[in-house]
Amino acid sequence: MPSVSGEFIAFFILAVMAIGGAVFMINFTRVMHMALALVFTFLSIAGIFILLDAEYLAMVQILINVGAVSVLMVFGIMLTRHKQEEKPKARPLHTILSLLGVAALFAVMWRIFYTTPFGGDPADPATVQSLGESIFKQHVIPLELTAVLLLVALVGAIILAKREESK
Amino acid sequence: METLLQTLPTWITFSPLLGVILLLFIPRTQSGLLKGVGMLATLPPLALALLLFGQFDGTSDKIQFSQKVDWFTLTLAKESGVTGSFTYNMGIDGLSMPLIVLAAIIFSLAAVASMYIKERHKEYFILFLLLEVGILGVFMAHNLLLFFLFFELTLVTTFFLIGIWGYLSREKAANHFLLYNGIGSAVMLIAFIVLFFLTQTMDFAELKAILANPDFLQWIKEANLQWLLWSTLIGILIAFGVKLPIFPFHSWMLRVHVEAPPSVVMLHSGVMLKMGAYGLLRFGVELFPTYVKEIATLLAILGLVNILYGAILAFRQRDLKRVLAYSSISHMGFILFGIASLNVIGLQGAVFQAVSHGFISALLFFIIASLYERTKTTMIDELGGLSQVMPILSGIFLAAALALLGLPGMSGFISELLAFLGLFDRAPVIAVIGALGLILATVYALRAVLSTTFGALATEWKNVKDTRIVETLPMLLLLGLIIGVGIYPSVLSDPMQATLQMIASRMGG
Amino acid sequence: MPVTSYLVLAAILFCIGLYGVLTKRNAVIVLLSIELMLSAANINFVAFSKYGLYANVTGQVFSLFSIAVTAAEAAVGLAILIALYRRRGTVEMDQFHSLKG
Amino acid sequence: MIKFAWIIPLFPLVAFLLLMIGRRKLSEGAAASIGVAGVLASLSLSVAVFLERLQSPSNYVATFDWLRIDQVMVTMGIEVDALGTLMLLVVSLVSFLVFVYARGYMRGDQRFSTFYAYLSLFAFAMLSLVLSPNLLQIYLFWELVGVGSFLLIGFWTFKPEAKAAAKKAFVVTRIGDVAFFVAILLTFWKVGSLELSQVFAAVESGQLAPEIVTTIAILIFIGAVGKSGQFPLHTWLPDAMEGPTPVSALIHAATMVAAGVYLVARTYPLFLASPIAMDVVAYVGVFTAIFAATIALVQNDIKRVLAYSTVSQLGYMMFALGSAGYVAGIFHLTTHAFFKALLFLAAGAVIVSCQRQQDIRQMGGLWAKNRTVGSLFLIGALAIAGVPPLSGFFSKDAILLAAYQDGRYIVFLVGVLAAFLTAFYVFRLFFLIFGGSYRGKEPVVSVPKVMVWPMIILAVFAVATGFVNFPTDAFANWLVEGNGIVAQTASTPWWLPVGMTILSIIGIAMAWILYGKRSVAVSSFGEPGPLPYRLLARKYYVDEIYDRVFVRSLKGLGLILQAFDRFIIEGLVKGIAGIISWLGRIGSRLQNGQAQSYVLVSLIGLILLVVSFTAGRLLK
Amino acid sequence: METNWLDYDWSVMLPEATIAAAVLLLLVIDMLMKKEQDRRFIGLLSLFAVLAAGVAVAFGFGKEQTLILDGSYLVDDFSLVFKLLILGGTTLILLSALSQEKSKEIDYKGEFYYLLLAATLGGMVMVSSADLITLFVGLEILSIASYILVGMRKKRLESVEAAWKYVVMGSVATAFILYGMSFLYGLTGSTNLDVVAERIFEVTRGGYDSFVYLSLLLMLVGFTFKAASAPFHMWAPDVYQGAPTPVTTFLAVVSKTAAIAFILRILRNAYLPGLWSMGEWQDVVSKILIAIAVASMIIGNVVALRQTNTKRLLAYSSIAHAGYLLVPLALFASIPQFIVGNDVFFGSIVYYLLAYMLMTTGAFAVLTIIERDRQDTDIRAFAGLYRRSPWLAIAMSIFLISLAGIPITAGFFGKFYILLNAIIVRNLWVAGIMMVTTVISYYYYFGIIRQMFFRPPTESKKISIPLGLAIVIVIGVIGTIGLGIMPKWVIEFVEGLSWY
Repeated sequence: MPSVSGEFIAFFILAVMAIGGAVFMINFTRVMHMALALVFTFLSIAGIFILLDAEYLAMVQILINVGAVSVLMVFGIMLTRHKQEEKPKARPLHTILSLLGVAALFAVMWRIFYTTPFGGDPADPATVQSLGESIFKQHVIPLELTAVLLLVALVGAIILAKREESK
Repeated sequence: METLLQTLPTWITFSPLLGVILLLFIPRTQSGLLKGVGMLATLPPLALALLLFGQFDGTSDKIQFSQKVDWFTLTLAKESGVTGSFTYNMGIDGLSMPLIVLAAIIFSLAAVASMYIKERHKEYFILFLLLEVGILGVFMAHNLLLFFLFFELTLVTTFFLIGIWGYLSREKAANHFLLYNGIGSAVMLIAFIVLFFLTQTMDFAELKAILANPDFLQWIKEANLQWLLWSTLIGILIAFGVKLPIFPFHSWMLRVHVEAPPSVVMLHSGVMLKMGAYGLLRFGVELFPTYVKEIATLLAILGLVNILYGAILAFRQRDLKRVLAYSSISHMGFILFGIASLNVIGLQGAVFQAVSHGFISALLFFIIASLYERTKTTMIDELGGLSQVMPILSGIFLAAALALLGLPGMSGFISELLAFLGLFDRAPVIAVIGALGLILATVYALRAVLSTTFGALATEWKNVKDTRIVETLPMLLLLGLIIGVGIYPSVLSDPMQATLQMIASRMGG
Repeated sequence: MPVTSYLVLAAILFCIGLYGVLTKRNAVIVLLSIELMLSAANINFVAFSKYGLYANVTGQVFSLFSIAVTAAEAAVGLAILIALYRRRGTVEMDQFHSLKG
Repeated sequence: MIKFAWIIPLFPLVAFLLLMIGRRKLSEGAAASIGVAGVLASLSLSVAVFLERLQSPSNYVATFDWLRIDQVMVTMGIEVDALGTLMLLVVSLVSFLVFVYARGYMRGDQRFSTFYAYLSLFAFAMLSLVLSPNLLQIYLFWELVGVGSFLLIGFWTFKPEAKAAAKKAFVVTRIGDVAFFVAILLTFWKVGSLELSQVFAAVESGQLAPEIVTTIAILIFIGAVGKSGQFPLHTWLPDAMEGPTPVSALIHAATMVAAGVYLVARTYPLFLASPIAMDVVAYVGVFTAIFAATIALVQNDIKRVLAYSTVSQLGYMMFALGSAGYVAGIFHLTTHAFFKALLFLAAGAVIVSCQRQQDIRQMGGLWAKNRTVGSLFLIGALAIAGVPPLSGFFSKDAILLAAYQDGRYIVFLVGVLAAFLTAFYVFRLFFLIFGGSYRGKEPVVSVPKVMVWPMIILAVFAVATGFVNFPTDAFANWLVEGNGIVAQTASTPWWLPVGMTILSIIGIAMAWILYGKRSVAVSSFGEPGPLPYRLLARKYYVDEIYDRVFVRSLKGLGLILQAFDRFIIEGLVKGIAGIISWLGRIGSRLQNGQAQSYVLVSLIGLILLVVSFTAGRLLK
Repeated sequence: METNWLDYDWSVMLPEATIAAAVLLLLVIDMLMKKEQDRRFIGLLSLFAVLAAGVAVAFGFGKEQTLILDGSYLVDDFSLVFKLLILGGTTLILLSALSQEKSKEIDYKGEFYYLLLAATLGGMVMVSSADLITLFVGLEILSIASYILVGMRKKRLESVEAAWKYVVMGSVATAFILYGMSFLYGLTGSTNLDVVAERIFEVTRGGYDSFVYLSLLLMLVGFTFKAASAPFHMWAPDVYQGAPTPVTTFLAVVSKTAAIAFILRILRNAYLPGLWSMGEWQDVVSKILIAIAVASMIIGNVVALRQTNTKRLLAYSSIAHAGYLLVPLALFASIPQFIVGNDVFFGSIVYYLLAYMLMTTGAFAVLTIIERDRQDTDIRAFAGLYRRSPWLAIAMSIFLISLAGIPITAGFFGKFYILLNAIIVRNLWVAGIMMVTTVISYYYYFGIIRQMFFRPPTESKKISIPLGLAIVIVIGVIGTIGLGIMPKWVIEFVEGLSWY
């Protein structure tokens, strides 16, 4: 057992919260509950980021994933009329097969993680300043391109979601 | 004149294009003019082919009138400077000259036979002339890739010719034709590329030289790439076996012979089957003499199967066209006999059979075409006693049938004689069993011709007119050629003597 | 704390997200599951930027960009879903099968 | 004059071409005259060559290069030797007479000029056959002769039996020709050339192994059997009677069928060199003789009887050659040509007079109505029966003598029995036609003049040719010298000719008793009496056996192969195409429109890739 | 290494800059133009922008390799050639889109053009970058722009449903790629491909090879998705059928070219050096790639036999062509003895991509005309085309024959060149499968030809051919036949380049 340090306990709690949220998202019947479960998971992920000395990133995670995307999805749920609780039309073969597939994928990854120990001594915590420097100096081109990407997404979303007035 | 001779192969191959260009400008409605131009367009290649026949020097076994223009080069490995160069390389030698003349003649006659085509003349003649370019090109190309290009050109044009102007289930026939020959040419392409990889050249002469020189073979033995050469030869045999056709791959050919329009069948049976024979000789025997020597008996057995299988089934058929289709399979068996004999007599017999069967089957299909024109059926039991109503046609039909079964005095006999003579030396037992094929040939040929011309005249054929002069003339020309070559064969056998001697000597025959 | 536990966590979240995409009936939830899969990858990046063989800050930069891209993708995905909902009137995943064969 | 021998065959060829071109325009008279002129020219030239050959007995050979086969130059040309000259004379004479006779017989037929064209073509082929110097050229004209007979048998195209007979004739002779073809292949490789002179030289010098010589000889003999209608391949000759009678007279009596005997004679050194081949020839010959003679006893069609008698007489010639009776064989060939042609032409006259009736049961009492034809028929009958003054006696006697001297006593006895039967059935025929009262319905018609005088000439020859060899053996010596075959000169035992004559007379008498005087009701012999009679009437069921053994099995094999072709090969192709389209159907059904199933399929695809390729690596 | 901004040679990014500027400019112009105004002006501008970028790229040749921000943006012969291909494809698509004008289908005409330009920008970035982050962002721009383009025709249900499927599958693929990249980052700690290559070299020896394979496999899912090859190909038929035809052409040509470049860049630069020397590449990676190539060839050709809709049929044929394109990559280093020469490897891929671009854009252009004339893309819409407009039918036949790989066409020589790859490594199996599937493809390609030539036409009025489409078809025909007869120009051009 790795030395039971405060860090481990924190990690353990956050991990349980994240996985719990994800599992609940899968098993809930009411769509709104699913969305909330996922928000819960995103929050715990932000916590894990903090644990990994990536405070800025945690903030970004909360800001965007929890704040923007989840809210967006809630809007989506609101806009689209759907039966309250979703009666699962049985697709047994499909579910079983997907369960097996996912399980197999996970098994392969699990096998890899545990056969090769990943020895890497923890680096000194990355300061936000070095993060900023790296973004604006080393990766300035991706930054500009992300700007274009967001612009494209913006225009596209407007086009597709706008209600045609000329009906 | 000198430059013409120097570039004769290109002139012959692409002279039909003059006709194509002319046809493009003629409006679609003038079918009479289209037919006229179409037929005349086959004359330039014929004239050039005859000029070639005149100028051809029978004594040398080198490639004559050869023409080499650089096409493109592929670098295989930049560091070691290994490059493979492709050239537009055309030439004629003893093996291809007779086939070129045969092709030119058959094309002109098939153009005349195209008078039975009823609609869309413009497209028909354009495709017809493109097919001629393809076939002439096949016989003259001395670069493997160039050969493949022309080979596939004939494939595509024939697909259209069968598909649009054929009889009832023409599309099925066109599909079968396309798929079978597609597989054949696919195998051939792989074989050619393997050869290119081994020798870095696609030029036939260089290839032949490299494949023969000992240290190359030594290198092959060391790198134990023997299986690669063997698989190339097998690939080539399969590719041209589909075209010939050899026994298991023949069902497509039957469908084409029954469903294609008559003039296309004349071409197909007269000339295109010979591309298979030419390919076997050129790329099988010339490139791999020692390997062919080892599988000669297999070839002989395949030939025997072809002969007997074709003959017995021809005897059973109820449709004249199918009888001729099976008889073509049987006659192709003689070519295999010729090749399997590995000596100059047999090879001569194979080429002779290619030419003579070309004339005979072209004549027979021309006759059937004019017969179908009048009676709208080629079913044997529906026809009978036509000699009382169509004496000229029946007379020529009888003469053609006699040529088919190899009556001496006609070209069929000479080729059979040479083929059997050649094979008798190496495999007497197979030759004797093959001789049974001659008897069977007599049986099915006579059964077919007698049951249509002799016997009681069915009532519905009472007022059937005999052949017009425009039909009888080409028939008589073909018959004249058959008898001419039969009486004086050395006109055809001398020019190819030197080349075949060279090929046979490489095989120690 | 060895990085493997983070990797395992990320793998679990990734597989759950994938399972969600495969089986969930409601299209919005499918989009959410895809978000989950992408953020699982982010965990990996951040974990490697701290405990990786050559730990440096690039991991966090990468995850930053990935969050941006994920957001854009979610937006476009939802926009298309809305357009489809207007056309089809439902968000059931197995109703969208007019193109097949 | 001998140098111009090559022109002889060209006259009929020219006639053939003229007649074929002018087929519509020529009147009957013009057509006949062209045909006859052609044959007459070649007859006169052959006579000239014969006479010149008599004085200076030297063979004349002239050849030109025809086809280069590897190192061997195959040539074409002519060779005129004793046998050749004799055959030239016989063929052109009989052809000339038949041409004239046909003028009357074929009057009124709308394809008159085509008939003469085919006859001239046949004459051309036969004449060039006897002039050929090498095996290949012999084979070439051998087949052309076959084509001539095929065209003439099937001349009346509208008759289905004629069509079948023509096809049968050509196919059966073709079987023999293929054997001859194989012989050519063998000689080419073993001797290195096809020139007969070189072949004979190789045989003498022992260059060929004995079994090779035997196989070549036997193969050539099979070719001769096909053409001359000997035992196994004889079935086509009686059916060939479907053709017009002049055709039967010319081709199936005198010339073509004799070609087989000519061939054996021409390649005689080969046969001499292998005793086995001689035995085969002898036994096949004598068996055919007795076999055909027994069948002829019960035939009711006038031409069928004569056809079987020809087969039997050819058997005689064969077994003469088989027992070293070279001269006897050729002598009988010559005499037989004349008296058999005479018999056939007389039969033709009888048929004409009875309004195309061929069944002898409908004839009778013609002696009174047409004495000339009767007497001509009698001369022919006497000749063939072997009654002394006529040629038949001498030649048959020479054959039996040859058999006796060669030590083949069984063959000799069977030959004697066959001679007796020959006499019996010929005179059965004679008495049924000319004796008793006329049983036919139609009135008897007179016979045109132009048909009679050729018969008279033939009658003269039938009588005269006997004395060519009688007193001085001039014919034998003339025939033999120059080609190295030793003629048998031993004297004939006294009892042979006497015995033979007595035997013939007994035969004639028996025929007279049974048929002449009507002591036994002729009808009793007509219907199918006891088993042996039915056996003979049905020609030993040979045709039926052949049909069942060969034709039906060929059809059956064809059926099996047809089924094989359709089901196995096309079945295979359809199968492969089916599998591919089935895979396609699975693929398109898998594509069911659900995005989630697409992701599932891709996931499974990924897992399969991972597992199959990296299994070994990851789990180690 | 404090290299400040300005001493980099930024002029090298001129092509991308022009396209990005064009996108922004057109966006603004579109906003300013009134609603009903004809948007073709924007189309022409975008065409002009693309041509300008093309010229800029052309000037880039000859200079030696320059890097900006240590690999974040890389200009070498590889990137220039592929950029030319992408820009060429986009030009042809813009030409055919321009003549779409009158049809009322695409309502948001203006946006269509600059979204297309944005997608092209994404493609160009994917091609000329050696930094994982830039590659990823480029990939995402291309994907998101194409999601929107596919869903553009909101009026038609298929278009939106296709867009939805494309988004779902695309996002899953992106997730897999991101996850794979995270492991790659984990192992090597850097996103620059050259650094990654060295580190992988050490790492595979250091016992982490299973991680390397995991990262490769996960990224492979993304590659196969983008190139529409076997395991991840299911989206292609539905999306190709649903999307408007110019967009389908874009997906089939430009996005596939970009995907192939993406695969080449990562596999060849990052993974190959490390794995090959260890002998790992031949046993594992090349076998997986062979499996993918063979699977897509078989699935593409076999299922296409069943199709009756032309667009779906061309979709399956593009899956098959993805298989053909993967063959050289798979066999590149598949035997221990030696690596296939750069020239043959790159030559065959570039030649085939060029040939594929010409024939596919041509075929889709003809399909656009037929679709506009008959409002339905079923094969039977081609019935009797020969009677109605012979030249169109002949052009379509040339494209189909070239797609089928029958001589005197660029398609044939492309296949010949690829077969050469297979046979150099003596792998007759792959060559055999490739030829057998080609023969199977004869059937369905000639199926359309049968419709055009053998069947009687349903209507007899002539088909009007707009200018833009006519230009595209003419370029296609000249290109296909020209390259088929004289492949020398392309080969010499490619061999002249340095593929390091």
